[in-house]
Amino acid sequence: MACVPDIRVQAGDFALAAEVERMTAGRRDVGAVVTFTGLCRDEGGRLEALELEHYPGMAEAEIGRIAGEAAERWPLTGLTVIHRFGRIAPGDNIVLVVAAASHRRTAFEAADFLMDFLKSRAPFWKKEHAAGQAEQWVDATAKDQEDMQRWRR
Amino acid sequence: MACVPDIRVQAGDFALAAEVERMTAGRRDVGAVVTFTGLCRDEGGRLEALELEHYPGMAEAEIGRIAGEAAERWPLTGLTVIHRFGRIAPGDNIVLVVAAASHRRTAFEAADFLMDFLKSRAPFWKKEHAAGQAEQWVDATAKDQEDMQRWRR
Amino acid sequence: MKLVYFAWVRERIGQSEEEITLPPEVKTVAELLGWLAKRGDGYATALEHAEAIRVAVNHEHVDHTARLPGDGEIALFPPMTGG
Amino acid sequence: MKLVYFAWVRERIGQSEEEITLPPEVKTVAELLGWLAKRGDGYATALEHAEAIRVAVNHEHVDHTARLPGDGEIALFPPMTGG
Repeated sequence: MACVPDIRVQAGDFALAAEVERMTAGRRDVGAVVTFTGLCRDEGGRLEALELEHYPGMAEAEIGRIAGEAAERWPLTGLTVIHRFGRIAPGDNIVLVVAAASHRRTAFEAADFLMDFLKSRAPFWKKEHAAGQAEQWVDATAKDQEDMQRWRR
Repeated sequence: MACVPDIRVQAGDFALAAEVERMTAGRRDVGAVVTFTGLCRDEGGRLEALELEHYPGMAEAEIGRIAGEAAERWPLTGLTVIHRFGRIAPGDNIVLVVAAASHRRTAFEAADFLMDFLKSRAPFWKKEHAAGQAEQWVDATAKDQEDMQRWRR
Repeated sequence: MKLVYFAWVRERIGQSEEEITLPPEVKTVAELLGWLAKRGDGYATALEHAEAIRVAVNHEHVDHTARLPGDGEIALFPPMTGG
Repeated sequence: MKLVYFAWVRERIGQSEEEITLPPEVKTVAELLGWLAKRGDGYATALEHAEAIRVAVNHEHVDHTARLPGDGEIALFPPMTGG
């Protein structure tokens, strides 16, 4: 039976260790846990913050659909996705994916798949606030679209 | 310049959050952190513990060579590998890989590569202690060899 | 019909949402984008490159060829940049 | 020459390490495995499927065709199962 993904869209930070612990505590069937943490990276030393706008309701629904597809496609024992919104400073967390499974390749592939689809399908938009320049929306890249194509069957 | 991997071979447990924190604290150039945690999985409810034998000296050296190759091959901002030895109970941690980079694909690929090579090249051997049966060495699988072939260039 | 806008689509149109009664000849997403673009300068600028605009109907992505629903929420936004 | 053994190779040979003086005709890893297998039942059992035995010289994996070093540490062990 497919695991039920845990999806959260929130302004506050998340705690990596607690999320992994939640997925393994008291279990003996988890052999592999892969986590992906996406952080706010400074583009050239002038970034003051990213502002992440999102579409409330759809953000949860769309991440839920992507996570549900991953849970159907791979035999996962657990799957958590947390995506933050609002103002985020360089070095701070933006997104977390935790995928747990019996076997390592399963956990790797599911986490990798999740991130590729989150990038291009989850309704979030980044705006950069940088010293000495106007606010600017981050452009989507062709690379992000290509990454998603990797998972076609 | 390639990052200098942090390699540890130890009997004691590791703390995932502390290892990730060490790689990101005070930095603004890390956009992605992928972690892989390998745990002792129970094979059918009878496993009491795994006993991990290792070759001291060579374990560190060989993991160092694999990590060094990853650091040459991908532009990582940080790479940590911790492998435990000794008696490990079901549900407990065995191995941790943390790969940090500017971009997500880099971090995913490096962590994935590391695990494939650790499985087949790092000098560790697992023995199972299970209720009601003789101790048994775990067999290497053809799958592990195949996984390593994925990274041929 | 409730329309909601995000990111630079929202900024260019100048509001985040509005209730609109669509004329009966506007039946598809593409027709909606064309019709909206004539409502004023903000709309025209926001929807200038209509093919780049992403559309969701009741929280689900749809193609520009999709028929509009009887009612519900239609969202227009730029390509997503989360993750 | 120092020989070290791990996992079931160690268990079957019955010791984890030993100092051995090799005869001059034993020049390669493969020759070493063949020569050791004749030292007794434990060795014979441990090295029965010689092709499966992994060998490291001074902490580095080597092929069975590799020449033995002048001195140092030679390790024999089964395929690895870490990670």
